[in-house]
Amino acid sequence: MFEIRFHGRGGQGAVTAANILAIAAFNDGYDVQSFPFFGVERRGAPVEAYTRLDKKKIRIKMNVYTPDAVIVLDNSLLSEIDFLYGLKKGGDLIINRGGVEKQEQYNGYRVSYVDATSIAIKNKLGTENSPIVNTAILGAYVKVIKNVKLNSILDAIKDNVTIKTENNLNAAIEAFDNTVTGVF
Amino acid sequence: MFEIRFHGRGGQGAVTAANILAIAAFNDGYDVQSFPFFGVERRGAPVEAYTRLDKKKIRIKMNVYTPDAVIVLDNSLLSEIDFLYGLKKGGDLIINRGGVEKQEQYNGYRVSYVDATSIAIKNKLGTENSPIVNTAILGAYVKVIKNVKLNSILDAIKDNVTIKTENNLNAAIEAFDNTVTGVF
Amino acid sequence: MYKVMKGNEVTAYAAMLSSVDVIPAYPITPSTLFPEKISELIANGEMNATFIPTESEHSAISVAIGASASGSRVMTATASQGLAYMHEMLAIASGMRLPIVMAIGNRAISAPLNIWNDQQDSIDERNSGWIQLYAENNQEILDLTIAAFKISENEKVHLPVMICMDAFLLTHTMEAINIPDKKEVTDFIGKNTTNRIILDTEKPATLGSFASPEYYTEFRHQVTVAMEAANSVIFDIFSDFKKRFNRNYDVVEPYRLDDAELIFVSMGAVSGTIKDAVDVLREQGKKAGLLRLVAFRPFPSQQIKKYLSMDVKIAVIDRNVTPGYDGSVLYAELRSILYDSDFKPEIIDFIAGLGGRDMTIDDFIKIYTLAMEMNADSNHIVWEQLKPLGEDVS
Amino acid sequence: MYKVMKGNEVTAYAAMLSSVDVIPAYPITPSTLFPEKISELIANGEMNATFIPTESEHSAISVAIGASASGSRVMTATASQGLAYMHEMLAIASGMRLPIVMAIGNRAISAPLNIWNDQQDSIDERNSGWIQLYAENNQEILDLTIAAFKISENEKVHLPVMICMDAFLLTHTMEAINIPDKKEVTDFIGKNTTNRIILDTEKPATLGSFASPEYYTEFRHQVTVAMEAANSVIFDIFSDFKKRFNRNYDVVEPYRLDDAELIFVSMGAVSGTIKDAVDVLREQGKKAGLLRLVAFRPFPSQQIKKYLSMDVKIAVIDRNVTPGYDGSVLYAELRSILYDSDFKPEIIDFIAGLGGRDMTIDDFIKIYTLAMEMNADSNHIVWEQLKPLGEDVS
Amino acid sequence: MNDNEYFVSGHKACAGCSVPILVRWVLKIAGPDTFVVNATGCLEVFSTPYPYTSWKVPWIHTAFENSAATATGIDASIKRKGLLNAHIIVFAGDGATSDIGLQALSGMAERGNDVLYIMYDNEAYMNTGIQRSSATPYGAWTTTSEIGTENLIGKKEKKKPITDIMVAHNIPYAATVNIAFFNDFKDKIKKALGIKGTRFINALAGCPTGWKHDPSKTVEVMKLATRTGIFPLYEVVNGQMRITYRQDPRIPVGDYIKVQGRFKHLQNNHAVIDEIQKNVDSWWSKY
Amino acid sequence: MNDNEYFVSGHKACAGCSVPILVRWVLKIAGPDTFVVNATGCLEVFSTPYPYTSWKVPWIHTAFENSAATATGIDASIKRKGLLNAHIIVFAGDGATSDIGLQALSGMAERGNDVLYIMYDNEAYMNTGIQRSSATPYGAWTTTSEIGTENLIGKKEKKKPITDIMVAHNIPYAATVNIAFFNDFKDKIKKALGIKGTRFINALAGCPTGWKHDPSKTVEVMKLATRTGIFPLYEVVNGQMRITYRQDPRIPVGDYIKVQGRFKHLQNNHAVIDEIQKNVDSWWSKY
Amino acid sequence: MIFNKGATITSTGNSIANETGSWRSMKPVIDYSKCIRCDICWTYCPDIAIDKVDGTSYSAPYSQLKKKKVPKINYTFCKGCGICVNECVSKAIDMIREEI
Amino acid sequence: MIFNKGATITSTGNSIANETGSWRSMKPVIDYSKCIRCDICWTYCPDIAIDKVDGTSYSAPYSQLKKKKVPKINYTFCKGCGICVNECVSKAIDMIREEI
Ligand SMILES: Cc1ncc(C[n+]2csc(CCOP(=O)(O)OP(=O)(O)O)c2C)c(N)n1
Ligand SMILES: Cc1ncc(C[n+]2csc(CCOP(=O)(O)OP(=O)(O)O)c2C)c(N)n1
Ligand code: SF4
Ligand code: SF4
Ligand code: SF4
Ligand code: SF4
Ligand code: SF4
Ligand code: SF4
Ligand SMILES: [Mg+2]
Ligand SMILES: [Mg+2]
Repeated sequence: MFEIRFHGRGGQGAVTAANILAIAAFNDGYDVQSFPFFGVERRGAPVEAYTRLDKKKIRIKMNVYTPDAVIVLDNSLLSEIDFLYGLKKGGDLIINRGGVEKQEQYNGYRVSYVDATSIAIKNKLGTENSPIVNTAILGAYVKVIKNVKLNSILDAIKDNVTIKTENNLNAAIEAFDNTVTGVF
Repeated sequence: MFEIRFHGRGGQGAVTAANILAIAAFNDGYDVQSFPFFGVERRGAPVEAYTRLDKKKIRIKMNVYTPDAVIVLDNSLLSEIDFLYGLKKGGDLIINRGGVEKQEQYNGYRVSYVDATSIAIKNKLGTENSPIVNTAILGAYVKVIKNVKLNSILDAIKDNVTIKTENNLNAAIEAFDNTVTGVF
Repeated sequence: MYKVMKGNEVTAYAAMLSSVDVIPAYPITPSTLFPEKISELIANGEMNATFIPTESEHSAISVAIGASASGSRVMTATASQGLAYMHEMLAIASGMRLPIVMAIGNRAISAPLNIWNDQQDSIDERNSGWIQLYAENNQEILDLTIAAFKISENEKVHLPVMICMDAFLLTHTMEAINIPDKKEVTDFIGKNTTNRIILDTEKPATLGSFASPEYYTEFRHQVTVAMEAANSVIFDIFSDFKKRFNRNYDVVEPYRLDDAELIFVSMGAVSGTIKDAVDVLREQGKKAGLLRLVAFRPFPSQQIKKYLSMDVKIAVIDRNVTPGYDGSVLYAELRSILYDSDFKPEIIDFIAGLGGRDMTIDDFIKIYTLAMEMNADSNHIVWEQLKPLGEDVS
Repeated sequence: MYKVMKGNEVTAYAAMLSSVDVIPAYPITPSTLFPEKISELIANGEMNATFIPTESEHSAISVAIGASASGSRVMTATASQGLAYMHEMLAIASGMRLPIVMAIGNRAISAPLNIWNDQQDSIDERNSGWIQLYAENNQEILDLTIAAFKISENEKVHLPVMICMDAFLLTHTMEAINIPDKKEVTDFIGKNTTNRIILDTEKPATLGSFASPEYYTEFRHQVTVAMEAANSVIFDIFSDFKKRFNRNYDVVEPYRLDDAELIFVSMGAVSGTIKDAVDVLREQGKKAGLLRLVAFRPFPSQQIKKYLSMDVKIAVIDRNVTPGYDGSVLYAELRSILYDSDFKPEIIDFIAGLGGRDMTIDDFIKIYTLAMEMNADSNHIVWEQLKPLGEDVS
Repeated sequence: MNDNEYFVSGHKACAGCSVPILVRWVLKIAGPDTFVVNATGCLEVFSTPYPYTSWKVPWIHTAFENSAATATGIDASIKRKGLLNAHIIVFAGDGATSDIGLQALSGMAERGNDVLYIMYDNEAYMNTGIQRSSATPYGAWTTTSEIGTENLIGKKEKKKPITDIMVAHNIPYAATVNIAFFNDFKDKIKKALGIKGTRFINALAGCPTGWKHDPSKTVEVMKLATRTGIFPLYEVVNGQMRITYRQDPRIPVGDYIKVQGRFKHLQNNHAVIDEIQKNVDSWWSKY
Repeated sequence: MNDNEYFVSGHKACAGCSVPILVRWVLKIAGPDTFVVNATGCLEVFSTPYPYTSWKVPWIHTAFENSAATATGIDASIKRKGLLNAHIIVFAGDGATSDIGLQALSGMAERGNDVLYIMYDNEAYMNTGIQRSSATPYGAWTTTSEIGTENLIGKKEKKKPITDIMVAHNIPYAATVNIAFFNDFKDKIKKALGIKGTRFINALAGCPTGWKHDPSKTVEVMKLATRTGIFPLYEVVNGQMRITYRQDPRIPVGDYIKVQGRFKHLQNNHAVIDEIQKNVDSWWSKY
Repeated sequence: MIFNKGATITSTGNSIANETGSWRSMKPVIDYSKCIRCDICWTYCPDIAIDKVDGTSYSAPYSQLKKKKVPKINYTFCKGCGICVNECVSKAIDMIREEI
Repeated sequence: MIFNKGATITSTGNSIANETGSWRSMKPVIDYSKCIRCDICWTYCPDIAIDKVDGTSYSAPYSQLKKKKVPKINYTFCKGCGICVNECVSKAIDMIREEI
């Protein structure tokens, strides 16, 4: 089983990202689950969403405690929340951020960066103040983690994102092309 | 245990009669119960009410099936309902009626008559069309059955009948004096 | 002082004696005499309380909650559909730990509509976090109601209480009751707001916050703990009551249980009839007895186990139905608590007395006979008074 | 066709596939996705139904009753306070013998307010005369909902049905489900008004009369009989379902019960987690198994007895509370039905997963260990996830 | 008007009850293509004790507070079957309407369901034994507005203006009717039946038991209610209010009060009677 | 006005929510001698997640539909303690007021309890995710009035005129307020607090999340609501209605509609916009 | 006894089996020689206990009324409320005490 | 953890422990040289995240404003909604991207 945790802010599309990833993975032959953190937080507040993939039937219905990957959609969250909590040693961390940085606390994880914000703004997704970065971040996901195909992500976006579909597809592809992974 | 069933019409005061009898009997040292037939019948419809007296504690909570006495407050009911139902052999039947009559079906009961209607009208209780005969009938009850004292009835009326108290007392006394019992 | 009164009037008297402050109520047969009598007592100057006839039962209980939360002593009364309409607010009242006393005139529930007596209405609220006490006669209505205020306001408890009385059999039946002096009652119950956090501008507090998964379990558990505590609090308060008023109560009442071969288990008014039936049976040499539950919540498991610790037959008189489960509530709850006890009485469920169908001494004698004839293979769930089913007409 | 969907959307899809006519609903977390999706499906022309957003749940269920009584196929959805607010009308719907299907997003009840998952809301309606089926995953939500229409419209049953799904764990979780063709579903369910007396100007009838003591008992009994009949009707309908859709259901689901030494008993979504826990335990050589109740009303007593007829330990997972009674509902109901069985498994109640407190594989492994360590003297009612109680602050 | 009867004898209303008169005539006007929803209350109880019914049209009762919602369900249901011209009529008491059923009624009005809602206004909870409702008039005795040394007046709040409240909902038709003014009554029922959407009618319903007068006086007392101006007859069509009956000069309210036992305590309380007269006069001064 | 704050930071309202602004100022005006009753809804949820509270006055929440009844209980209770001058203020959403809580409110108005009832009107069930309420305006998208090929309009029913409905109850004070018109708002709250009996205030409550506009625009959009005449400001004192703000000429309603995502589908639907304009004009033509 | 599923009643109008005439203690009697066939009594009878029957064989104050239908009290249902007596414009109905 | 009976909260106003500033991704900054101390931002801040502080040490467009209290944003709570920016009549507040 592979578990992914998304961090974003209410209204930014983290939940949709988790859902699209699940749909794409299902089309790639996985059994899947996706769900938001069931809170009463409101727009602007930090939120979480999760995706589970497995080659066998997923039966458990419980929170994600030890994700294999953590994805941060909004870099302003980095100083606010404990986004590394529970991330498996050797797990993936994908951060929406222009430019890379060396951080002590990331030791032991594989860290990737993508400037999803710029990509979203460029593709006119959301507004400049609140860009919607979820499709871009999924491009980064498949680039880094590879258990889901880029094409499956693109198909899932096509089927489920009804507004600015083209822009979203472009954003995913651009992000795929511009994600940097490594030990910094 | 001594059980009495009152027959009247909704609004005529049969329930009050049962209650006043209970109060009087309690003051005479009985344990008592009184209750109406628990129906949804409306004003004008035939109704029943019951009183139970006993020298020991009354614990049962059930309908009265085999009364020791039956009291009919409205003689227009005689042709309408089966007022003799369950009356114990040798039991008392008290009928509000001017004049006596021989009736086959009363065989085996002790029958008494009182013209409670005239007494009530004379004492200005209720209207001519719907006289309130319950206090008069209680006068007849104590005359015939004697397990409750006339004075106790009068006291109970005094304590519980707040309008036209004097008239009601007179009605009870007059009825007491004018009840005829016997085999006709 | 003795007075001959209807059960429902007694509840109003109990409110007066207990110095209730606020009385919201909505009419429903057979509880309506309560607000009527309250209205009369206040109109006559015999009672000093604020009576609020509301526009529904949902609002009646909500007014009660608001008044209790702000420190008033509160009582209301309802039945059947009215209680059902309050349903949502019942667990809110208990979850907020508010002392409220409510008189229930036990009546059948719709559909079909029926205004007569059974105990489905309050039994259906057995999970609501309310203490439930069932009266057998009018004197008990008075005494249990007075005690209920003291119980619900006890710091270890702080839960609302239902005083359940059978429709008509008690609510509309006149009986003589012994009425204590108001001063004695005041001394007995004591003060209301001790150790309670209430709405108060001097000491502002937030009441009725919401609890996330991190906190919720513990609040539910606290209600459970309070219910357990209620068991012994009730015992103490009944002892105190006995000392002051010389009438004795317990959470269960045993009647002629010595060497009983068949024990009836019941709640409420029919217990009186059963007592007479037991006497009749005993006279015939038949060893019958009765265990009456006064408290149904908290369920007096320990006391029941004590009295039923023998290999007898038990005839449960269940005045309620659980469609889709094996046997009605009292039966099932008895069986469950005795599941792992050392003895194993044979328990038979007699579902009867529904929607006002009268239960007589003869019924109980018949039940005795039926039960004694049964063996392990018999159907132990018996609809005692069932008529043959007719065909659908069209 | 497969689709990845949230459980609550699935209920809306099921309504569409089942050709529901009238859909009254009122929003409440976590059921709100149902009316939202219905609104969307209708707006997009994917569904032809009358959607009625009401002003309250009491009215939503009343609209459902009116529509069902006049011959429409009806569905609604609610949860927690909404279900509680409907309470009065639930027994009316069943007493009037109306087929209605309602999706419940199982959520804790107030007070304190909590929007998360446990099963108190529907369990508190266990006496309501509604059939209750609990889904483990989204596929089951779809399948059970479709089957529910057929069950409730069956002439021997004619009772309303709740499809219960755990808040968030199912309602808001996306899973892939296999969606049958609408035509297949139509063929499967059949017609709605067969042998039902409905409001009809051609054939006028009086619905919802009141029944005096002379009649009431028998109508209550009829509901009980219909519930009993539902047991075998459900069996037949599940068989039919299997034939047509090739997915298998029963009123209970056994999982690795062979030589089990400890059997979990549960309902709903956590059962999936328990299955994984059972696998882990089995790998460690620990003989655990699971018996999941799909039907809670009618209570599948016979099937339970069949599967539990051994001297095992049973760990009941109770996601509800009964303040003032010994143990929560599933525990008590299991004990009661096993009271006079030949075997006597040791039953332990684990009260947990309240108000959204997450239950993990580790929790169930811990429960296994706790249960296996217990002896007859242990306290068999365990609040598994309780935090230490703090002091009142002032 | 239909010659047939759709509400028949053998019902258990009190002798002299006005409600059966109202119901019988509404149904004769509406005819057999009519669904009736009935709230819990006197009418429901006296007309459908199982296994007897006085109704010859499809009729349903579900609960006390939800008649409008039940009617909504029927409206949705019959519309789907293409029954576009059948009538749906709710009969509900003042308690079932002004108090416990107001929310459901308001919801229905917002949705605009095609339902004629008739509140029969006997001005108290009669079925449970004459408790005050919000429709009970100021000064009336009821069993929950008892008279005594501390309450010489009876009900202290004014009658809730339910028709105005429904007019404020912007429904297409609202009216008051009184069977004692038979032609006015008939005309309004007919007109209301001819309109789509939610229509509301407040029908005064004399109740000898609760108002405490001789059963034979029911219609007479009801006539006084309107002739004194206490129960004005009007209709509001799409917001346009029109008085449909004027008594000139109006009979003093005292004449209405003195014939009813529920106002007995006011008989010599001129201050209160004057107050009631003033309120009536002030209402009329606007029209 | 009080210098202290009785509603404090750290609440969890969406960024840009107008509700905390309203509440804060009402309490500053009312002062510490105030009891607050809060219906379930956004305000309740964002201000009292255990163990935190943003309130510094006694505050209670019991359920969604019964705030008025809860307030009645408090009124009765504090009166008995002799607290005759404390304020009782209900804050309840439009759903909690116009829909599920209407009956309790109506009951309280009939009883005449001394309560200031403030409906914060964000025009939908926001707490549960933007479902339509009866207060949702005609034409608005919500999650239960979805737009699609079969519904180009959104909500098809008009906004329930709750203030009119409360006026029809003959309460002593009813008004509409909009914090974007701050002095008018302050004056009305003060006036309402000075009156006894049941007072009702409909307070427009901009909601960026549900109305779908940028959080920074909340006050601006609210201003437009009144300047277009869609949300008129008035008060009704003992039945006397008075407009308290007039924009002359009124801004076209299209300007209000176009800044909100909930009306996006109407942007080019001139027929509907014209209809809305007509309705607004017709309302104003009466005053 | 018949217990229809859900307590539905399909024999609509069967309440005529309840002979509510038994409720009556006074009895209205029409004096046809005064009756002007105005139908008021028929309109207002709460018990639908006044039928309209062929009037030819009844006396009438004016001969032209002879052809009109006359009100006939159905004592099976008449509860004796007296509304007809009170409302009759011609004072054509009397209330008399029920015979026993 | 403290579980007050019935989930009551007696430490009123304790929500100030929730530092909602973490919700912010953009940050308002006041240019005091433009600020005319009109209090509008303070009035309309939904998060009560604008304090009024002694103004003497702040620049001001007109010297007579110096004595007035100035608005000061409390970033502990400011969620960055931008209402203050939008409503400020003097355009004295700017929204800038949060530093990380
Ligand atoms: C929820 C609920 N509360 C109370 C009742 C009891 N009840 C039945 S009818 C009635 C009074 C009805 O009054 P109204 O609507 O005015 O009709 P009326 O009896 O006067 O005809 C009451 C209080 C009920 N059936 N259901
Ligand atoms: C009986 C009941 N039904 C439904 C709910 C769910 N619920 C809670 S808040 C809410 C919406 C509140 O809407 P509104 O009153 O307008 O306040 P807002 O959320 O918009 O502030 C709903 C539907 C509930 N808590 N209780
Ligand atoms: S109480 Fe009044 S309304 Fe009810 S049946 Fe009797 S007269 Fe009619
Ligand atoms: S949803 Fe709207 S009303 Fe609710 S907190 Fe957010 S902005 Fe405020
Ligand atoms: S007395 Fe009453 S019931 Fe009898 S006929 Fe006349 S109006 Fe009808
Ligand atoms: S009211 Fe009198 S005059 Fe008219 S029809 Fe009847 S009996 Fe004849
Ligand atoms: S709104 Fe602008 S000018 Fe006014 S006080 Fe605030 S910053 Fe200064
Ligand atoms: S941005 Fe919003 S929260 Fe921050 S100070 Fe300005 S108004 Fe307040
Ligand atoms: Mg009424
Ligand atoms: Mg809202």
